Amino acid sequence: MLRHLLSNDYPRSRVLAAILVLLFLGLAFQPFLIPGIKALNVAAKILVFIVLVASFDLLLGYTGIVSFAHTMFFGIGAYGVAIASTRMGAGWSAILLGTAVALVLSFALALAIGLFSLRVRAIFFSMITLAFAAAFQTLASQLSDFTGGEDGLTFRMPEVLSPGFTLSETPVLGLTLDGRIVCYYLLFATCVLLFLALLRIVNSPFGRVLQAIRENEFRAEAIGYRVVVYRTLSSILSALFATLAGAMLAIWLRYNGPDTTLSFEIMLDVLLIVVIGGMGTIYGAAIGAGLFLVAQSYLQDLLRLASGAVADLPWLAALLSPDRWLLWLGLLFVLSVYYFPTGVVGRLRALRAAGPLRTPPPAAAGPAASDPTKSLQGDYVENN
Amino acid sequence: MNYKDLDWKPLALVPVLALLVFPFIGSASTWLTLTIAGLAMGMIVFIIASGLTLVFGLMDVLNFGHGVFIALGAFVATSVLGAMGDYTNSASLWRNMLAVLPAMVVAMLVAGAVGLAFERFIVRPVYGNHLKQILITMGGMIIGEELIKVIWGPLQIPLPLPEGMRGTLLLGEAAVEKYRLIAVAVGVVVFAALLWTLTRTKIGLLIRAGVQDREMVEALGYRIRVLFVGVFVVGSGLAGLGGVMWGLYQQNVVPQMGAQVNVLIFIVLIIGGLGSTTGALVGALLVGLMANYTGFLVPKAALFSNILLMMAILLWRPQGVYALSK
Amino acid sequence: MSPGNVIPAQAGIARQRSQDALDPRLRGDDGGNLLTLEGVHTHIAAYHILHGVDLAVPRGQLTMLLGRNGAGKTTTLRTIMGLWRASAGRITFAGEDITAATTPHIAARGIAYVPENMGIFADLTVKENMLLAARGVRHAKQMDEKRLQWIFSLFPAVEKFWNHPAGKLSGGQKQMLAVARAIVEPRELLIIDEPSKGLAPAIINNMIEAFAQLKASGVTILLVEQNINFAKRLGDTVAVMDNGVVVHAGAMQALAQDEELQHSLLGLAL
Amino acid sequence: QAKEIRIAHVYSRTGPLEAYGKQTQTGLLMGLDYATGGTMTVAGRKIVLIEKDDQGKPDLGKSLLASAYSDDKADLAIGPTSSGVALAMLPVAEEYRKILLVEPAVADSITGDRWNKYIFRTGRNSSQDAISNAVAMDKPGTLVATLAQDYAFGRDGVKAFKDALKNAKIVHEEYLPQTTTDFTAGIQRIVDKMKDLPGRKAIEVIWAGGTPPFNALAAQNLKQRYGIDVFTGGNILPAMASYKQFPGMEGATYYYFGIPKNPVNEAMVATHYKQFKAPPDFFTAGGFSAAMAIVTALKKTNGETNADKLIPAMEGMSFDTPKGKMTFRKEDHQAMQSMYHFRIKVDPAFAWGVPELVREIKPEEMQVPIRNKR
Amino acid sequence: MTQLATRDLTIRFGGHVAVDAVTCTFEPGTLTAIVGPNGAGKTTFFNLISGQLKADSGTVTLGGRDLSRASASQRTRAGLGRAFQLTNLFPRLTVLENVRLAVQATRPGTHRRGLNLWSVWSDHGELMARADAILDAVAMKARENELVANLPHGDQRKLEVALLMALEPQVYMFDEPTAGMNHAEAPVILDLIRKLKQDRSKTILLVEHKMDVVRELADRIVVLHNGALVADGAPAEVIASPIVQEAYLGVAKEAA
Ligand SMILES: Nc1ncnc2c1ncn2[C@@H]1O[C@H](COP(=O)(O)OP(=O)(O)OP(=O)(O)O)[C@@H](O)[C@H]1O
Ligand SMILES: Nc1ncnc2c1ncn2[C@@H]1O[C@H](COP(=O)(O)OP(=O)(O)OP(=O)(O)O)[C@@H](O)[C@H]1O
Ligand SMILES: [Mg+2]
Ligand SMILES: [Mg+2]
Repeated sequence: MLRHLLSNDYPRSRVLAAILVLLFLGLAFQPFLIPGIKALNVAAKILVFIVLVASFDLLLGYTGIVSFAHTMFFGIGAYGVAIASTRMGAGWSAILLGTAVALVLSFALALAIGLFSLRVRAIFFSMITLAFAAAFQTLASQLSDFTGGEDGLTFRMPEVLSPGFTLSETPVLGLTLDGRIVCYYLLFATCVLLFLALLRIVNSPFGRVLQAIRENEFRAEAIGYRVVVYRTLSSILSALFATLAGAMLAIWLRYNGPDTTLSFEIMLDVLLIVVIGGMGTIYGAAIGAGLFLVAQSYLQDLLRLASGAVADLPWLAALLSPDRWLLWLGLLFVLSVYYFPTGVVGRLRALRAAGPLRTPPPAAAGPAASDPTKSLQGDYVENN
Repeated sequence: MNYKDLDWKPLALVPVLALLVFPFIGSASTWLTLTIAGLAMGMIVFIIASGLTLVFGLMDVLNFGHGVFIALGAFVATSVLGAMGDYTNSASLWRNMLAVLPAMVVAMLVAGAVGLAFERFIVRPVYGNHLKQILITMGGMIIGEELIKVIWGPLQIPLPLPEGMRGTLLLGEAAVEKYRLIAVAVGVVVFAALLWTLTRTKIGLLIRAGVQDREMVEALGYRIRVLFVGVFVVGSGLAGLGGVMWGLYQQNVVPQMGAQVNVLIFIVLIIGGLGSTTGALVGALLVGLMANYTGFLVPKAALFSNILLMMAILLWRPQGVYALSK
Repeated sequence: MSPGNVIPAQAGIARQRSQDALDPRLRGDDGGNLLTLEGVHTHIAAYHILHGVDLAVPRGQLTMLLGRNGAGKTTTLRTIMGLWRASAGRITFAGEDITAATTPHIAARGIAYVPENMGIFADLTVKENMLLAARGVRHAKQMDEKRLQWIFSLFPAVEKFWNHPAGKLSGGQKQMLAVARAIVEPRELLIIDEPSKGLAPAIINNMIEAFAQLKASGVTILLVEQNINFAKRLGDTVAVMDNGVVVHAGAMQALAQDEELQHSLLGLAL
Repeated sequence: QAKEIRIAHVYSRTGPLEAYGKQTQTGLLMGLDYATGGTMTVAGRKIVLIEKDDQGKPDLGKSLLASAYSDDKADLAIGPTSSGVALAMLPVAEEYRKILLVEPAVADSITGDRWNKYIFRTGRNSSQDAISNAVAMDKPGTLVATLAQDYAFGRDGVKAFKDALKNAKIVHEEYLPQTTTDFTAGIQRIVDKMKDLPGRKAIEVIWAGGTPPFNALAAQNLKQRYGIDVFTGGNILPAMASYKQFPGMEGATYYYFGIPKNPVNEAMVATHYKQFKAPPDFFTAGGFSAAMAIVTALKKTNGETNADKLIPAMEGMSFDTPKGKMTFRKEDHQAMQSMYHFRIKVDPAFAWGVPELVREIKPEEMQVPIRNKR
Repeated sequence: MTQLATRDLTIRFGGHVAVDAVTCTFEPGTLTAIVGPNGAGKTTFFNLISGQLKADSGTVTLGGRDLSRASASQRTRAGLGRAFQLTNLFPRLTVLENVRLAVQATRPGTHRRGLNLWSVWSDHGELMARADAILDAVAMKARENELVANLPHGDQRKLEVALLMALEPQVYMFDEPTAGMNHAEAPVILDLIRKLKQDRSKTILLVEHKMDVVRELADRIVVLHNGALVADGAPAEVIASPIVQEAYLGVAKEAA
């Protein structure tokens, strides 16, 4: 049963398994554990980002494609729900139709990008997607009749998902079950479902072919796989999942704008989460999203405490000022690339594998490469 | 890079583009204004992009933090020029130069020095891995930008152009800003210096070799580390110079200015073929011209002119106009 | 052509072809050995690869380093070059302790090294590859013309593809370039990891010829090689490694004649 | 000891508008201090200010406001800096039935079609800006070209400006990308349109943030070459550095520290000089005004913070601010104020072009449209 | 009868003709050795057959079917399999995964498994069994869960061959399978090739510089020189021919 749910891809580290269970339980009972709107918002955002980052991991970690246009699909999903709900009014049909249209659009765009990616070098491709994402964001704010331009769209959700709705009059475990809680659990269920689906995909025969392509595209083609097809399919799948994540966010926020889903900053967050969590592991997405979003949401509060503590050192206080929270996030960025090249998941798994000082196996050749990004260098494969 | 059999087609693109749009613009003076301004703008863009193309072309390091050095250069210039009011307020171009040149030198030195630290602490661990470079240099960029805010404050700071560099020269009806002509001169110097170093000296060769197989270069008896640091410092210094030029052009500086030009620089580099100096020049000139032409003919399209240009170039040459032999 | 004349004689290097006292452990430190390793240990990350290697390379001779796959031959060469750090032991070259020296320093002392993977700069042309190896000169024109002609005669591919990107060469052509690069300038010691792999028989003959000429001019050579002809025709001294230690050292002749020893050490017949 | 009054200030402490947000916060603090006579209490209740950083992100602003109202039990809220954030926040105020005093976000729709009854605004809106600028330049026979950013803000601004022009005639509208850095093409298009026209010619620049086109306009010597004047509105002081190149340039602004003559402004300028050794800027005045509005309203309700009490108290309420006397319109809760027609003077003592008052434009002179539906 | 045939196969790199109008037929049941000096065009010839390079002119046919325009993956699925001169595997997948990927790549129907998104990879019993069998054949079963990057050189070479076997092609192409390999390791690979030879329906092409190996294994030798086919025939007579003696072996210096 568990084997089937997890697609035979166990955490393979006791600590990791414990963290995952904790995360799962924490998210499942969050509304009852830590009261307050802020905490609930953070938890909901974690749910959305788990799906978003896992979908990006499919592309980056498993297929070895570095794309900066991933938030584009996130945005399409959010705008789909936003525009439909604005135009058709609050309702399930608006959500469904908006999501469906967004999926179709994402499909088409991802197909185009996937095909295009074959024409150019990997590093080139990623820079082009960067320019593309910027252009798409401009486009979104230009089409203000549809998208509300810079100001974005504020809209309503069906009654059951709105704060005004109450499920039961009597509080359960000290919590009034209002529409917000219903909405949270809708997100939670969707997140679990999509996460397990992604886990299944990366552990399917298809997922293995993607990894093969990441490792050595040239050889994958040589043993008979049409790399174009697989890469395009992977692009499309990851785009579709990102679109769904976007829809989830829109349902939760009941707002969408270019900065909320399309900005480069979000792309950066996603990248960082993948790196922190561990590329090519899917589980890393969940752990990374949890860690990162909690850190991001409470960093300013933490700094406020810290700068208060060193108030008599003006110089240090300036650095620890809550206004400079990005400085510390940047530092986190650098340090995590430094010290967690394989992410939390990679680290934990390696910890389990590594014993004390070992003499090598009879003739293990080559450095023990454990860095999935290495293959991104393989623009040119020796074909002798 | 073999410059003997130089590929002339990309170079021809620039005049061809200029001539092609002439009939659409009609008026000769308008065309001249747009063209000269566009070329000069291209030169400025080239200066800010040159450091990055150097670092990428030689060291294969994709520095997303390049913008920070641009901003740094500009902020240093505000401090230096701010202290030299006598010289900047003078209407004599020569006296202005006496202020701007030191500003450039100091900006390059400071940016170079910070580049030294950046190389040591940010870039060195990730040589040879593009994705990590992207991530870690972005982290560096964020840190740098925030540090600039700590030092100079988050506010926009004016960087007025010295008196003598203001205004326009009139060529008949066509108006050319004086400052742009200065930028062209600086750009030509930078271009020539880069080209000379890369093609006429062994340093270029060594570094390119070092990127491919660092150990082998060391095994041949060269101290590659010193060279790498040197290139990075020069690249950062060039970015600092670019920052001074860009800041003076905008006449104000904000800490985010580096991030703002990042995409533009990348587009230029992609068009040029990552790492090629001549390509970067061609790319910058095309971007400059294209922006002005579309801005004049179809302003709506100006928003997307860079992207469209990039797409068109990539359809023609998927590796950019001058692909390095990879 | 008599190549012996075109190779500039190495001043100050005593020619010495003595066959006696080849066991390094029996010798004093520099009594005719250009390079010595004493009890060298090397760790790569958590792995302990070399467990106390003792090796002496006599001046002016060709020393063969043999051993099965994974025995530690490549690791030994890399440790000499400073590409791995020795965690214990001592390496001396021409009387100088180079155990802790940097790779550029070691190379500059007069050692040319051809790594197992050839270390070709694929993006550079053949000419540029050669130019980098010629450390004394700034332009291709300044390279020693006579020496170049000699190299061209040995490895025609190097001349033929002079202005081509080295990455486009065939497997064997790359190998030729790698060796050509090592001999473009006179060096005291040549260290080459498997020079003959992927080479056609005719070229192998050229290479044997080249090493013979170099040796005659006083160059010391240390080779890791599987090719029997090399061993037979050139080897003066031989060391056999297994599991990170030298298990046998002595004269080539002795090993070639002792079939039993060959079998026990290498599992092959010479 | 009565319960304290909790006020949340949600603004861009960081992010692209960091500089603006901080001015607002400074002004707000000074204003509260001034309005309460240094006691920070109204009707015996202590005022507690809770700061929230929206980082310029609408989604974040939205959840911060919700958390302020609910987790922090804020009684009312002030902010935010950016219009996008403000628009996302409006429904939250309605949801929690608490006042949101918008300052300084400018979008018309905040007090227009997206308005709800919990929303008040002390900041000026785009229409006020555009209309006052129109009034400042509106002379018969003037030919006008507009130069604005190509997005909703720019287009709305031009539209309001056009609607308010009675005498002058628009000959050209130029829209440039928001992030334009090279203005050659845009200016050239305007020049080509205008150079051969007779009469008084002017370019009205409507530009927010980014790099405004003034340097490029100045470099082109349009006045000497073609007799074209440049007009624009006010801005923060560093941005007005480029106004120095346009001595005599006219326009209308909602605040410049040297213009309004009233005790509140004098007090603010004095305090600000004392604290920062610099004059208060554009958004400081706004923050100060918001504080004045709130304290005035709370005094009226005797410290009662319930929206049902506050709304009737505030509707039609007048209060003193550094910008002069302001009045919340009953219909859309937009505070009306005088605008100031200025002309730029170059004074070497200042790093910026100094706007000198030409004329105060009274609220009655500007028909600022009411766009909301009650 | 599936025979591999090339007709006037030509490719130029700049002015250099790397493979020059090579017309040649390879029959099932024979092992053809392709020899020639370094840079003669042997690897390039392989690349043209297996589709890594596209010929400037000329055709490649397999069993009468023209494959000249087909992509590398199509050719592999049509029955052309090759191993590479430099080891070319999936370094950070396990040994088993490497082989398993090859198993599902070419046989009719199994290719679709690569497009199967919704089953667990290790649940495909039949394919796993097949991969196991192949690993057994190359005596690598014990290392099946190791990452390929950690394998010694010799085992990587064996895995190259294992991948080729897993493809079950009609035509096997080996490019210097024993290069850089120790005397103790080489025989293992040569044994594998020898075993393959016993299947009379398979065509085997072998590029090899070691003449003793060629002499022992080859039924026929084809000599390439400067891209052109200069000799073709039984081993003894080809080796004796002057062109091989001069251009390849170097004026008969090498007599081993
Ligand atoms: N970077 C590395 N990381 C871990 N182990 C290594 C590394 N490099 C080599 N080894 C191990 O060190 C041992 C010795 O390897 P080495 O390359 O020196 O062998 P060799 O004698 O040169 O073999 P070959 O004949 O195959 O080239 C091997 O067991 C190998 O697996
Ligand atoms: N992609 C390429 N671009 C340019 N030239 C190439 C390319 N690939 C091969 N060549 C050239 O074609 C010729 C044939 O190369 P090939 O690799 O086929 O030789 P080979 O017969 O396999 O030699 P070896 O025995 O050394 O492996 C060589 O001269 C090589 O330089
Ligand atoms: Mg070795
Ligand atoms: Mg070959």
